[in-house]
Amino acid sequence: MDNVIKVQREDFNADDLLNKVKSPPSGCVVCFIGTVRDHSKGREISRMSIEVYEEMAVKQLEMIREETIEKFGVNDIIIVHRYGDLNVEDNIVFIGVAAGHRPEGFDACRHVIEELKVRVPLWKKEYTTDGEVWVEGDRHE
Amino acid sequence: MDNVIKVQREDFNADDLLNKVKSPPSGCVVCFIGTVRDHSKGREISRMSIEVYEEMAVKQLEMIREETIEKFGVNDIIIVHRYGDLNVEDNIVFIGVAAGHRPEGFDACRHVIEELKVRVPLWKKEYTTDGEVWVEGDRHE
Amino acid sequence: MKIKVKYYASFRDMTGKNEEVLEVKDGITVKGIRDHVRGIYEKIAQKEQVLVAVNGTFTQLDEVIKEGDDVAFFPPVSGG
Amino acid sequence: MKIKVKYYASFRDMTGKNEEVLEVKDGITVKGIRDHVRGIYEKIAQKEQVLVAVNGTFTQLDEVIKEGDDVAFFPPVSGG
Repeated sequence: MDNVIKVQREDFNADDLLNKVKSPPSGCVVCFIGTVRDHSKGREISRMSIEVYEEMAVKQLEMIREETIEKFGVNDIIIVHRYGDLNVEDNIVFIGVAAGHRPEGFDACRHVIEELKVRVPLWKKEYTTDGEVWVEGDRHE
Repeated sequence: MDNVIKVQREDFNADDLLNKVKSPPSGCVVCFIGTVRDHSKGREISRMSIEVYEEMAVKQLEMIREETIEKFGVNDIIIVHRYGDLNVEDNIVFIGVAAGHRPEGFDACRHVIEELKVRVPLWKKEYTTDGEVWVEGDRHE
Repeated sequence: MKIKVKYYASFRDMTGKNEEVLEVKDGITVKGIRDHVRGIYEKIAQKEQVLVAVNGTFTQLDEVIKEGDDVAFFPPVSGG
Repeated sequence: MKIKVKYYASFRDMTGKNEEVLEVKDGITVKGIRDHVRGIYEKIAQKEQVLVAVNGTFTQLDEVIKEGDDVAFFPPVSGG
């Protein structure tokens, strides 16, 4: 899993990841890149820090990756999520899905980010004009 | 439009384009990258060439870009489409959509590629085991 | 009047030309010039879809072509 | 038996701890240890959503915790 799932402090290079995930039988790669927004719920954000329960996060991302490949019939998926201190506009997450055709590529990519947002133990703390705020995400059912 | 619409022979760097399209108010970038597949309708593909009616293609892409920004309320869109001789796995097209939130990012990105495939004067010729074949695309209504 | 028309992709192969100048009657419409080209090239006549762009834009079939317009003929597009 | 529990994000702030060892009765379930932790920390008791993972996996509330299990408490996740 070394090359397809990464939870890391460092930034990533989207072009390198694109070249890694694409393949001759794939006709496309659909990517989602999450970045640090300068505002949230009406508050201005100056920076962000992300905490991770790393061992579990990697395990959950591997499960999501395998489930998604199976469910949507796509060729490959790479997921990289950063943690630590980030500034506005910094990259947070890269999800790249290589697929034979675009409908399953879009659907699979969207599925990965939706699942990530409820199942993967990562937490954002936003530094706002009102102070530090832990972001609480979507409900886990 | 110099930086947001390009029809070019050269390859592109997805990381550079990502950095160009993202912005502080955007929380994500959704990208579609089309690549040369090694097969098509049961035939093996060895390489591809893409022809463009360049002046019209740029005009159509500008229209699609503006319509999509307006319709989906996204922040910015970059589109780069290559022409000329390409090999299997080579990049064909990059569409990057910077959006406040992911639903409109995914919807807008998908809209751009769907429109591109019916309205933008580009034609693929595939070099297959059965000879050269012009690909005829979706119907323009 | 004289109208310069351009051919792309398989239409260039079918006509053997990148472009040519056609002598057509004044006030001809997009549909008129399409019928004219179909009349010259049997292979284009056989195509169900013949796209015509005027000055880089798709237009209505009843739009009138003017001298100096840039008219292009091509099959359904297949980029992306 | 002794069970090591870990706290993440706002739960670490609420408990003031990264982790601690709790003395619980043998055969305790996930729900049981969650009630135990809620009993110690009022701020966690007030949270509607208290997620518990055992050995890096979300489990059923009636799953029994064994000595040596890795138990983690945290609020709803917010990555992506």
